Amino acid sequence: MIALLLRDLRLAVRAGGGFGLGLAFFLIVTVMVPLAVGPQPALLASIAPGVLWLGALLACLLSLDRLLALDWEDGSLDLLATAPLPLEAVVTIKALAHWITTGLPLVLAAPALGVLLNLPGPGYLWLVISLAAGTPALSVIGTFGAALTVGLKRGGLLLSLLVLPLYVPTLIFGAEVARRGAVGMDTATPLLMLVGISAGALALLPFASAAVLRVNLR
Amino acid sequence: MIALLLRDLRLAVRAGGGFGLGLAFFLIVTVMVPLAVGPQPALLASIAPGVLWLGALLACLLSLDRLLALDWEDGSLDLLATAPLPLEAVVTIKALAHWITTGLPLVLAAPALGVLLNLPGPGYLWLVISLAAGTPALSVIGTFGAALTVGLKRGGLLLSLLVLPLYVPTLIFGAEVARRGAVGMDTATPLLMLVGISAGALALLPFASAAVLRVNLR
Amino acid sequence: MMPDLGKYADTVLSAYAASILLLAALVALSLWRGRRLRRDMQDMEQRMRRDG
Amino acid sequence: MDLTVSDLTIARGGVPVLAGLGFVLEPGHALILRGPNGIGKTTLLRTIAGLQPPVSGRVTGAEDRIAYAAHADGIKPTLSVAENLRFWARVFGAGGIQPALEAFDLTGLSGRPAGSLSAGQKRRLGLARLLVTGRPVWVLDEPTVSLDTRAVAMFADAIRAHLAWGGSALIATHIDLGLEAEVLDVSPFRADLAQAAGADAFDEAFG
Amino acid sequence: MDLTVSDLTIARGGVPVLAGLGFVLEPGHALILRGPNGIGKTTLLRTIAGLQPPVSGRVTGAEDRIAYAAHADGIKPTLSVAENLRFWARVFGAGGIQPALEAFDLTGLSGRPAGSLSAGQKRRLGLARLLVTGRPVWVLDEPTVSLDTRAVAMFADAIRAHLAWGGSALIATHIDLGLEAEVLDVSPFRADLAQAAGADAFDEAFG
Amino acid sequence: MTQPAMNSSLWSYANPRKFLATTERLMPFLWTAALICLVTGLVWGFFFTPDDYRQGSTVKIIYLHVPSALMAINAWMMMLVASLIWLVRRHHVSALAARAAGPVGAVMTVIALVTGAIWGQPMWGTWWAWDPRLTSFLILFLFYLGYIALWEAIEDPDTAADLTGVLCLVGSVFALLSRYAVNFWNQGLHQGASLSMDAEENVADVFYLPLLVCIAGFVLLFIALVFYRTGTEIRARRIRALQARERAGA
Ligand code: HEM
Ligand SMILES: Nc1ncnc2c1ncn2[C@@H]1O[C@H](COP(=O)(O)OP(=O)(O)OP(=O)(O)O)[C@@H](O)[C@H]1O
Ligand SMILES: Nc1ncnc2c1ncn2[C@@H]1O[C@H](COP(=O)(O)OP(=O)(O)OP(=O)(O)O)[C@@H](O)[C@H]1O
Ligand SMILES: [Mg+2]
Ligand SMILES: [Mg+2]
Repeated sequence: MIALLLRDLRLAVRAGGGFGLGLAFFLIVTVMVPLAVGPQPALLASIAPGVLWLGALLACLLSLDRLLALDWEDGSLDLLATAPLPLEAVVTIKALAHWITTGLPLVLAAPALGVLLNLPGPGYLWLVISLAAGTPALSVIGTFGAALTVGLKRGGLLLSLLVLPLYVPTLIFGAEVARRGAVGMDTATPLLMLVGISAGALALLPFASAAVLRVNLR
Repeated sequence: MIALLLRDLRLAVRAGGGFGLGLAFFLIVTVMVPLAVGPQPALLASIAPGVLWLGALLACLLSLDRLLALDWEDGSLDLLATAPLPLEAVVTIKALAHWITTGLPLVLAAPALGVLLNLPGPGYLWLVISLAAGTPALSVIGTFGAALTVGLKRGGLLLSLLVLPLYVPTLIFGAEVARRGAVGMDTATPLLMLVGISAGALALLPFASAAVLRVNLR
Repeated sequence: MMPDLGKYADTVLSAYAASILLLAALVALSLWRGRRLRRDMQDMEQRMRRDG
Repeated sequence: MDLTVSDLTIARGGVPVLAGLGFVLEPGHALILRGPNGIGKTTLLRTIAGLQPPVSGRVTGAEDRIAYAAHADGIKPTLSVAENLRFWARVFGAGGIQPALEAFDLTGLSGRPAGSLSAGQKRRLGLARLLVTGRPVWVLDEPTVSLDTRAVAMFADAIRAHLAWGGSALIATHIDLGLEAEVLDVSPFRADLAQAAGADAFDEAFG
Repeated sequence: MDLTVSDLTIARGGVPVLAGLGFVLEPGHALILRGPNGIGKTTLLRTIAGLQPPVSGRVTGAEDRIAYAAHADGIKPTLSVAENLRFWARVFGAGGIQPALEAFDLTGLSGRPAGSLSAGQKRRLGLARLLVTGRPVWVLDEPTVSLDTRAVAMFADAIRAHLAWGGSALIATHIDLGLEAEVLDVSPFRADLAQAAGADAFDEAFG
Repeated sequence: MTQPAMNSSLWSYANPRKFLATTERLMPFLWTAALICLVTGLVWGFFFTPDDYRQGSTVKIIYLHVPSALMAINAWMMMLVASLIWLVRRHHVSALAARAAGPVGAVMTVIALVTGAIWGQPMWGTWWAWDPRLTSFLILFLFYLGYIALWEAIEDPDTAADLTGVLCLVGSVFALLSRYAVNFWNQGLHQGASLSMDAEENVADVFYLPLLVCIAGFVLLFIALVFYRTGTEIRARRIRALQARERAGA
């Protein structure tokens, strides 16, 4: 299991900076929003938490399609399926590796990008907290989507189509925590829901992912 | 040439609805913005043109990574390079096929999604015009990015990183046309620039793409 | 015969038109595909029987 | 423990391809599968490896004892040869990679990224993986593709050593491996479609 | 028109692999390249096909006359066999696909999506592509991988017909194709790295 | 080849042949009943009900809006049940019924959305507002789209049935979650519903009875469509199997 995690992390680092790229995408989306909607500071401040959350979500999404597809194409998945590792563990490790290479850097970088969008003062802390609580759910749900579409050529777009509606609750509660935090409102309820979603997804979805993957390997 | 175009279109249709999926992604991004930034109609109306342009851009971007990569992986690109077709024609056709399957549906669907974001009345016409003028540039620039990253595993994210800055001028002028149109301002200057960018990209970039592709095939 | 729909005539009529159009399209598409496949299957089964 | 296949019917894409196939593979023995292109050898091997369920019939003695090597080798081009091997060694919890590297003359290449190997070198790496699994039953699909004569000999030596150790091997191939092994031609087991209509549970209803 | 290769030095990943290689391939003749794994056969064929530039030396008579078939066949899994072939026929502006289908016994499979073919059937499709190119010089990299004996015979027939028509073929392979053709072992041309230091233009500066 | 023991139970209708034979007999009645209910309800509602004192004639939209909204949700429920039956008992007809219901549910969702949007224009002054109810319907539509797209994208029918089944399951959980999330997200800004008609207050018998007939019509139409389309899907699979056999025999 640790071997698989280490290999995935090493691959992410080797393959042209898996760490850097999710981040770079996040950065660029954040930069493009003012270009697209115009530079008024008040407007930007009011949409900042939402945009940052959306950027993080899209950055996660964009790296999903290679999460399992590369292993599928070169036959590694077939070999892993016959190895002495339960497939549930494989998908969990994959999700973990995805979180470490994508989610974690986003959490750490979000405050810096908040500056670009005039995020109000108290918003920074809550933004980081909400991302830290929410991004694991994004990775786990994304792994499920990747497992669903792994055998399909051009699965990338189908993957987004399937995964995005599944991301809705996480996005709503996550952005709500960040937004409420930014204007100093109470954040307890949405944060609780967010943590609940993450915990639930972590506990249950790997089984669905493994089942779906087994079907796809047939 | 026509054979290649037809093949690419057929592949897009066969492979699980190449037409529908870019569109679906556009739809979903548009839906997620209010979920992230909150439902206030006035706020949404003011960011609507920018968000729609950004959504269209991301939808284009997401389908780029398979534009040349699939042909590379299965060896078709090697074979096409030795075929009696200039590589410049190949990349132009590829860009055209990408536009027909992604850009065109976006142009047609944008007004419907404008409704979701409370786009002001006169904005619809200008949104469609700006997208029609700008999406060809997105496809051509995207093809250049795809040619640059074609040999690389995990090229998807690197591709976004390279292409997004190249998209900046198109996005700025495109969103500006849509925004000005929405509030009834004069749109002549940015529209001219936008058309200029599209025409310039169409005329020159295929040569750069072909050159880059030739290097990558070595 | 037509009831007086007042100033909302456009609204109500377009709602009815859109819905009925959508329903009709759904039914027509279903019937079209159904008919075609029914014919295809009969052809196919007959051919299989003939060829053994 | 024997690998026993009895009265196996397998299907690909919903169509039965082989039916009524059975054999026993004892430890220390190798069995070579032959048959024309498209008869169903790959499908059979995938079924035995547990990657797809059989339509009917049983495979026993396969559970967690199989090392499967398909057309694709599961090699990561950005990892070095040694890193690739070490990964599989750790997944299977087996020992060191040095013997495997030596058996396929990869020691000199061990630091090279696997993506820069030639077709035959890649294949050798794929075969070396078998040695680090520690699994007793090797299930191999056209293992000698792209190998030169020297490498084919290395492969034959590896198989012989594996058999001597008490392992067994099931190999689908079209060419001569220079191994003294039983040969099973699967052509006679081609599924008779008229008769095998019952293969698809759905189709059954249409008798 | 002959395909002439003279004093060719080729490199892979910046390292010269073969040096001083030369031969002439006349119409109506076939040349078989042999050599151990990793010697540089694939690199040589890619150079001749014009996909990568040689370090030094010349290749003449190749421009727009070559049909190249590599390990990967450029087959689209979602298109049918006939659609795949027809596409290449139209790209090369050649005639119908029927003769190609027949030569490799693909007529029965022509409506099948290419993704559902077995390894050998796919390979046959890849080879059938050569026939629709109408190009005189075939450059083939291990063409008979995964083929059964019957298919290898079909391939040999196709080659013979091609040669009889005045075409020529350059084939890298490890196994016996049953063709009466000249054989060139490339092993003696392995680049001597100490001497070939000048090969890399950058290296040269360090004299 | 069906076991005789099964014949008496409901499960025997999971046999494709039997299903086809039974629905074949049932279809004319279903179509007629659906048509009668729909025409009666809509004509009654459109021509013979009074206008609402506040909403004017727009209230007539309710005869399309509410039944389609109901069916949009119920179709998903039916797909969920059918998917579960497939995953647990592996009856092919059940999986195909789920597949057949997908597009029908999607169209129902679209009708609810479109009639709602058209209704919203005079009532709320906007085509669209991010009201929780509307938003959750939009998300439901996305789930339908994904579900249909996944069915279309997969070649092998059993694989497709398995994968879409699991998606339907997981999707249902997340659709429910979204529903609560959306309620939470747009609580304070709830601007639309206050303008809409309050059920207890306004839905008098004059509106209620034709509405019931319309709902019955939509339910019957849904059943008829799903039965018919399931039959079509069964034939499509049958043709696939025959073609495969023919090819393999050739
Ligand atoms: C796109 C917009 C809309 C959507 C998606 C939508 C969706 C729904 C849904 C899901 C129901 C629940 C059905 C039930 O549980 O009985 C419903 C009922 C209803 N809607 Fe809408 N609606 C929309 C717009 C409107 C508008 C603009 C109005 C009127 C001003 C309206 C009036 C009603 C009424 C009167 C009911 C039934 C009574 C009730 O359950 O309270 N809706 N709609
Ligand atoms: N996805 C699929 N859908 C339908 N049929 C398929 C699919 N994949 C393979 N087949 C068919 O199943 C049969 C068995 O294929 P299989 O790959 O097992 O053959 P094989 O014996 O390994 O052949 P080869 O020697 O060419 O590798 C072939 O006739 C093939 O055309
Ligand atoms: N991308 C690369 N970077 C560096 N070296 C490479 C790269 N690709 C191949 N090589 C090396 O170049 C040499 C020639 O490779 P080539 O593929 O031409 O060999 P080959 O003769 O075709 O071998 P085989 O019979 O195994 O196919 C090999 O030693 C290989 O390791
Ligand atoms: Mg095979
Ligand atoms: Mg080679």
